[in-house]
Amino acid sequence: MIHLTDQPIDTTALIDQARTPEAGAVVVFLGITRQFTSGSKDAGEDLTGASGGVRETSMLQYDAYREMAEQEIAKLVTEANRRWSLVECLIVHRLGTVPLTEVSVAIVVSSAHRRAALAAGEWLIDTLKERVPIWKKECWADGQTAWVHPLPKER
Amino acid sequence: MIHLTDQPIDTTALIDQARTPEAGAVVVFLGITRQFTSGSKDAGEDLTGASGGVRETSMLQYDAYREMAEQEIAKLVTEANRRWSLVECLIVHRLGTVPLTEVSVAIVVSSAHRRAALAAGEWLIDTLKERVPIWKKECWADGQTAWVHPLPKER
Amino acid sequence: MKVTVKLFAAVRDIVDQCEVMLELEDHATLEMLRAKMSEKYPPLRPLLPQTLFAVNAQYVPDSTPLEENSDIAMIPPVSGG
Amino acid sequence: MKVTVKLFAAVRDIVDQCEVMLELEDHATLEMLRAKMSEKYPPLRPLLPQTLFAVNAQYVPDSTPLEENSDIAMIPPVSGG
Repeated sequence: MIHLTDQPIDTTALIDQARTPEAGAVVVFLGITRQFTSGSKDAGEDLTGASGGVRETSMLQYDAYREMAEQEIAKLVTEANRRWSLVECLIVHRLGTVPLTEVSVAIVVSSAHRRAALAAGEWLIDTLKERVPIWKKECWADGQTAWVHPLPKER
Repeated sequence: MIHLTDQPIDTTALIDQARTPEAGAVVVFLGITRQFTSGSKDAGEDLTGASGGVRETSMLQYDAYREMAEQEIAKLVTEANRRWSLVECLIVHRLGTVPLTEVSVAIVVSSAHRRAALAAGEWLIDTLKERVPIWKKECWADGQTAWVHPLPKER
Repeated sequence: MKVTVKLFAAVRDIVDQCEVMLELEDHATLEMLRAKMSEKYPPLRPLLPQTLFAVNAQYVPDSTPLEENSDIAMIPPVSGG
Repeated sequence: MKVTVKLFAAVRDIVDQCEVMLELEDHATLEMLRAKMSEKYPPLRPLLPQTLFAVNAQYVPDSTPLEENSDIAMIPPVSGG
């Protein structure tokens, strides 16, 4: 499976692929481009300035060390399949510009019983955010841009 | 919102509704009709007979105390919105016949930050399975049928 | 007094009716209704200990006193999802 | 020996190149490469303590000895998802 794409992610196709006769539960995690970042709750003290107010995003741009990111995502899938009894485990991350409300990452996991898919889904997004060499650039509505390099606790 | 339907659930429409500019994460849980039930892992000692082998399902049928089920699901949504900071919280349960691989329940939750949607999604499916007066009838491939009345630990 | 009891799932199949009308003494509780159902429909007995009751579409404890025309439902263990 | 270092995100913007070629002593480690980058590009210093290295597209510890033509990448804190 190819895990990186420059095109919009077809979430419906991924879900359909995960709905096999062996599965009783499908869990989906989607990361989407959010319009507003508030200083208090969001990562990075330098994102919103000293005011701690709300900042508006116009879009996100994602870049990756593609060859390594593909491998690291494939490792996540292998590890999740080893830790949980899964039927399908599908991960796609979009690169380039991701407009507001569009999907940057889709994780779709199915299993016979729900507990496995729920646990794997959460572990996959947490671990993807720790390990996979993909970076997000905030493109603020005021025209400024900033790469996001979060501290571990901010992920 | 109407939470019960006799028609196939349009999961894509629910996800699109949850992808608002305030949301950074969308979590989806789908219950789907699974073809095979194994005696060891699945609920109900009487489902698979003394052999403990694998039994084949041809379809599921769901019935509900509709008026109360609508109210109980609405209460779950209210309680989830009180416990977590959610942007959208959508629940639809299908009644009547649900063929193999089709969706019996869809829970779609979005939030600014992923932790809220992940926690709410898991809590909602767990609590729906405990509280909402909906019942599943197994229609086995051999023609037998059986209402499923699980013990609490089997849910 | 007369009460109506809605039935669902295996309880409905066993009694073979969607609802039953029962004659109970005035101010009877759900506990007494449960005993009446057990007496009248012995095949329900294995399910009854795990069956909850709703009055006016709300879960209520067994100690709840009933009124004439209470809208009662028997809720055997649920299995939605 | 010569090594090539791929750069990404803020590191790339600061250095203003997608990759750099560096001359290091033979059997130099990533620790020494990190020091060299710090010396040559002072604006990188705030990011360097949190930046990991990959060799041949695999994360490796700073003590890893490098070889001529090692395919090295600097991985500042990631933010996918």
